[in-house]
Amino acid sequence: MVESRAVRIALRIATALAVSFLYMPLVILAIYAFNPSRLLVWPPTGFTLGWFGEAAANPAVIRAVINSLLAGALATSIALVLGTLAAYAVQRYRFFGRESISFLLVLPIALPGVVTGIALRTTFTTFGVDFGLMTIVIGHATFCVVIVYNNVIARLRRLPRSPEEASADLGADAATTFRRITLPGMRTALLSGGLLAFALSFDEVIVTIFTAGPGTQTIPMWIYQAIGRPTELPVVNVVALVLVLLSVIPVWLAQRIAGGEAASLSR
Amino acid sequence: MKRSTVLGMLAAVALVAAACGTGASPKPSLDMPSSIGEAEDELNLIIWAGYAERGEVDPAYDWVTPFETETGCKVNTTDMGSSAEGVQLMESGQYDGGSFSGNATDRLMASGTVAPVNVSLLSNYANVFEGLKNKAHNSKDGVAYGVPHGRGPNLLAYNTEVVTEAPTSWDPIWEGGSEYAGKISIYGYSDFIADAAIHLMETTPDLKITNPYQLNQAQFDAAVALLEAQRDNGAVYWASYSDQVSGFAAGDLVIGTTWQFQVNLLQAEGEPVEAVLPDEGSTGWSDTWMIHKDAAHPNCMYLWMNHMMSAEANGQATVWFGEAPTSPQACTYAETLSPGHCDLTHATDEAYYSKIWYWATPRADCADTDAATTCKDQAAWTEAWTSLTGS
Amino acid sequence: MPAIRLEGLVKHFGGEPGRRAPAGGGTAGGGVGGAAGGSPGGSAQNEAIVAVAGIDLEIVDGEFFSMLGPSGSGKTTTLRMIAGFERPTAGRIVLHGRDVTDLPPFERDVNTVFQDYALFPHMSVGENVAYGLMVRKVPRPEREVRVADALRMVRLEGYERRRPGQLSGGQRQRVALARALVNRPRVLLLDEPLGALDLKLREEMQIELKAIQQAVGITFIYVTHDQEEALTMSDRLAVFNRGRIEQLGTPADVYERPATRFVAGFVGTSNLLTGDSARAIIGSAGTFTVRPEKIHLVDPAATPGPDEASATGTIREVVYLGPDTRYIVALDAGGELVVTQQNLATSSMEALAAKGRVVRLTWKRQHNLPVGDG
Amino acid sequence: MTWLHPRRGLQLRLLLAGPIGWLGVVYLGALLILLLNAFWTKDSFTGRVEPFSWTLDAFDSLITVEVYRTIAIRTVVMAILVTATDALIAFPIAYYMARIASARTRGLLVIAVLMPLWAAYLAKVYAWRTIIQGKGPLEWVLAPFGIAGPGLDEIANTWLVLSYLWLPYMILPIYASLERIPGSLLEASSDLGARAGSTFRRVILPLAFPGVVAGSIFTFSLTLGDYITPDLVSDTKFIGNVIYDNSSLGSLPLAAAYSLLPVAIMIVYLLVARRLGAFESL
Repeated sequence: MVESRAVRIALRIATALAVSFLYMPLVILAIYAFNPSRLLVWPPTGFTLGWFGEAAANPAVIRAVINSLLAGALATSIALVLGTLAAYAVQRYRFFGRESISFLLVLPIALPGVVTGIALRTTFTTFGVDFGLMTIVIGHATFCVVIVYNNVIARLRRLPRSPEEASADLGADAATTFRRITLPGMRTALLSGGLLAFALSFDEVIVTIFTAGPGTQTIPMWIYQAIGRPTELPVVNVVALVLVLLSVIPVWLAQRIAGGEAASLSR
Repeated sequence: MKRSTVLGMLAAVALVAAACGTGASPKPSLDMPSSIGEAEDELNLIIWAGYAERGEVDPAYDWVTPFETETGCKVNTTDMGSSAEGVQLMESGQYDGGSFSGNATDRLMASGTVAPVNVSLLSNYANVFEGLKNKAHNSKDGVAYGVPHGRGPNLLAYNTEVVTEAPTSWDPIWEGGSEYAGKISIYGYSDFIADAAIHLMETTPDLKITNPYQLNQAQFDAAVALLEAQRDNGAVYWASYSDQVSGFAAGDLVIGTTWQFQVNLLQAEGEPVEAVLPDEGSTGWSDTWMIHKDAAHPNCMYLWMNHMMSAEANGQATVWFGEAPTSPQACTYAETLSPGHCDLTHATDEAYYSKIWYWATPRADCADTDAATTCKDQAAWTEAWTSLTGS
Repeated sequence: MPAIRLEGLVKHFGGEPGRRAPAGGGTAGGGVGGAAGGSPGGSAQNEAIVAVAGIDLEIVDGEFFSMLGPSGSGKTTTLRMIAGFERPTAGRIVLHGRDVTDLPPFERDVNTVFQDYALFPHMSVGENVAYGLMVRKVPRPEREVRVADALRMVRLEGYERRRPGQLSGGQRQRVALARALVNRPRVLLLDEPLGALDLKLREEMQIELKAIQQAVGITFIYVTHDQEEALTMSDRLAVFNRGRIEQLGTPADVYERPATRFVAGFVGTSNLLTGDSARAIIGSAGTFTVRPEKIHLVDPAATPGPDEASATGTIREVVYLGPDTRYIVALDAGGELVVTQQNLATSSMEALAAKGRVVRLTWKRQHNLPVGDG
Repeated sequence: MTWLHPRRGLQLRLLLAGPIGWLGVVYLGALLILLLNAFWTKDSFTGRVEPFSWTLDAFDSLITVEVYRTIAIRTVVMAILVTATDALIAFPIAYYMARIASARTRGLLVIAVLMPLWAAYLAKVYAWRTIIQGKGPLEWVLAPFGIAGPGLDEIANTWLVLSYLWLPYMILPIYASLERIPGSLLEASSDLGARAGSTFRRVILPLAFPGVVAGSIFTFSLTLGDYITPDLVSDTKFIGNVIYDNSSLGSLPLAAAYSLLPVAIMIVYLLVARRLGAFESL
């Protein structure tokens, strides 16, 4: 320990403040969810569970949740395949342009969503692609690939190559080796990568707004639209709170699967 | 993969894109259906928020569910934030139709995005007030391009506890507004330049503004200067009506331009808010249900247009939003929901609406045939608005 | 027919823009330097690394053959080319008369024991050993018998259900051996298989490996940088340096008659007489080597025998090694020689006290050998 | 596989066909089409873009109309401000997690930071909106001190909320890079006579720097492109708002041309970040 006692106490206080800062808005959100008034007025005037019932019975909310689940599942599946292939090629082969691939993959997440959104929308319009769930999935898969890629390539870097060579040496062809040796080695990386990709897709709103078609509202889109309608705010409170609580699931699962690995953002 | 291969693919994509892009023809087809066929199972609409209610907020206002039950057309709606967004959504080709204001209908008709409507197929059309039929914003060459939904002016709302005397002019939000600095609520879209122009028509006749939407350079500059002064006086722009509602409810706003809808919401929550139409007149809207020329569900759309002119649906919708019903029958129905509604909204009062400038698109040709005059187009308005609110 | 014939085998790594030698190749890529010339078009900093610079070799069926050399000498790369993990830049690999140069590993009748064992962590010991039989579709009953046999051979009966993570280093090493042998390859390649074991275990395994090789009677090709290991176990060995074979022969040949300076230095202790001191002591020009244990330390006044060479000098340093003591003697004629003496009757005190003493060194003339410059 | 046999080229091609096809063609293709749109004319009335009608009008507007410059500068300044704020808040907590907290506390803190990260973006912005707006908790807290609430039209709201939103994105990479520093390095530094201050400055800070850069990729780029947060908690316009407004208000060429600015900024940023080793810390 090179840190003095005073430094350690100061760091402890700074940490406590930062964590409070992170949770304060979520706590306020939770309090408002039980507020009986339609308008947001502080302090709350009472306590009710009524809005939860209304949210659960709201057909638009239910449709939006289903759409979000579908879009997330499809985008994650595509991202798993593409991200794994790319990671495997980059980590296990040497070829011209190898360095550019990670750059290409990180672009959709590093460039502003509004640019990705407009670019995709303009392209879909130009080619006469019908907007719908599939266009949302295409948009989401594009930026989810990098999440899977980062997870898998980090794992591949740590996986020694000799078991693959041993497998080939023992008579297994490339496909068998991939299936029996490489894939089992990547399993947890795929799980946590897929989980985080799903969470990212479930939460995305900007690209979604640009790529959604009629009748394919996702839950973040619903919230965004509902914020603009004061009459729906109590239901927004509830839905937002539930979404915040649901985010525990991917975090908890990813932690369980990968131990400390999920500490890094995307792997 | 070689770099040249990637570039080659990109070039190919661009070429195909170009080919598809140029293929679209702006010529509208005049093939109107001669009958309404069997209803499809779905209907995709672009709407102003509040134009398709399912009783989720107030069970008494539900005109979508009955329609779905009756026709089997499942209604999907997408809100437009502004007329321009509505145009863009409509041009994506993904929607069967929508409820558009004048500054969208003119563009949609000009670009051939929407189809003419065979009104003889719509049984409720005959009841509609004559004053709403065959207007510039809903017809072309005497052919109807849609059916009316309702109309209303943009009003001046005020907090009765702060503004104790009902205003009769727009002055409090312009020159006279200094006492409300920082609490003036202004519609946050470029269309509001027209409201400045209406005020100038009254205060600066020398500018010779004849149409607040078609402004030449000098008129435009004067309007923008007026808006800048207003901004510097602490105008707060609202983009979604909930911003305005929560602002008035919180007391952050005390006066500003509004729709009857927000006033209704605020009054329902017991807030001390009233709205008036000032003497100068105002901007306003007369909204039209239009059908896309390539609508995937044309029969549902026709059924919907007819439904929205029915006494029940139109009565509910116009009360809900606070606008004028489109037929005597709808008026009668509306009165059962909200007594005095038709008088309040001046449903039959053409003189009242003569003071209302319905939203229209600013055009470089001033929307006239005089080649000598040029006006600022929509892009110029958008740009001026960005400069106004962005710097 | 030889078990393996290597003809003009050459291997370059890199040499094209943006490429580097793969990290997985163990000692293959590093250290050799691009002396033999890069591939055309490669810029200076991307010059090809020459790992193997031309190897011709025949390995006899049933022989225990070692490839000995320092890190980066090309021995592992040669082994990996035989296994099929690397593709030679030039040259041919002939396995029992069949050219396998272009065949992938899974189509070659050789198996490898890896330096890190490369056991599949998600499979049990039994599944690891059965893997090669399974992917070759050997029927289950036969598979079970052969796996049991193989595990018995490496003395790991009853360990089938364990996971590699639950085994000690020595046990893992034996699983890796069983996994390779169960396939009954005609050639077994071993890449420094004992490198990760501690000294005692390593010595035991050396004996066991040699015993197994004799029991199964197949060709073993054994890569090591440990000269003692190579000398102990091999029928023949090749000493690698800078991508080439410096000497090929039996352990005795290589140890007693090193062909080059490099071999003399790498196998055993480098004890060289060169230039003036060689002329003065041996009586002829050139480079000579004498093994330290062949040299006697005698009184400076003693007279050497007629068949003996002799030199005087001062003991500069004494290193006490337990059974032996190593004396480093600065010669009057120039240069240094290392002398090892068994501590038959010498105590450590006595040995260490010898530092600084003037001595005479004598050895049989037949023990100083001329070496090439390699 | 490391062995090089003749089918390797084909294998590689098959492996890369999917990912490269998707990102290289769909994504870069879309960006290219957007780029082309920046050079095309649009109809002044209907707002329709006419392909292959080349013009530099959009760029002309961007250069001549002052507000676009003002907004660009404002956005970049905001991105820098948010990044700096997050780095300042994140470093102590990341340091505490990596070097001082017990293993148990550390695990809990990682989860405590991850959860708000994955909590729905809109829910978080919305929560702040409810806090800031009139008659909300913030006003309620400030009232006893005689301070008025900020209301929903202050640019500072954007700074506050964006800093809040991206904070976890900064904490985690810094934490990861601090955690990777072996304790022996710090012991070596103090063994060699460095005081805590110099060890921090000369050993810890340089080794944690790639983590800061990695975090800044997120804080910077997310701020650069966000238009929803500024829209919901203030009435200030940022690059994203102008792009969004123009994409729907009918000047797609202008939106496309303006998009090139954040794209160019981010590409340069990424290239520099990659050089600084930040990609390993992502």
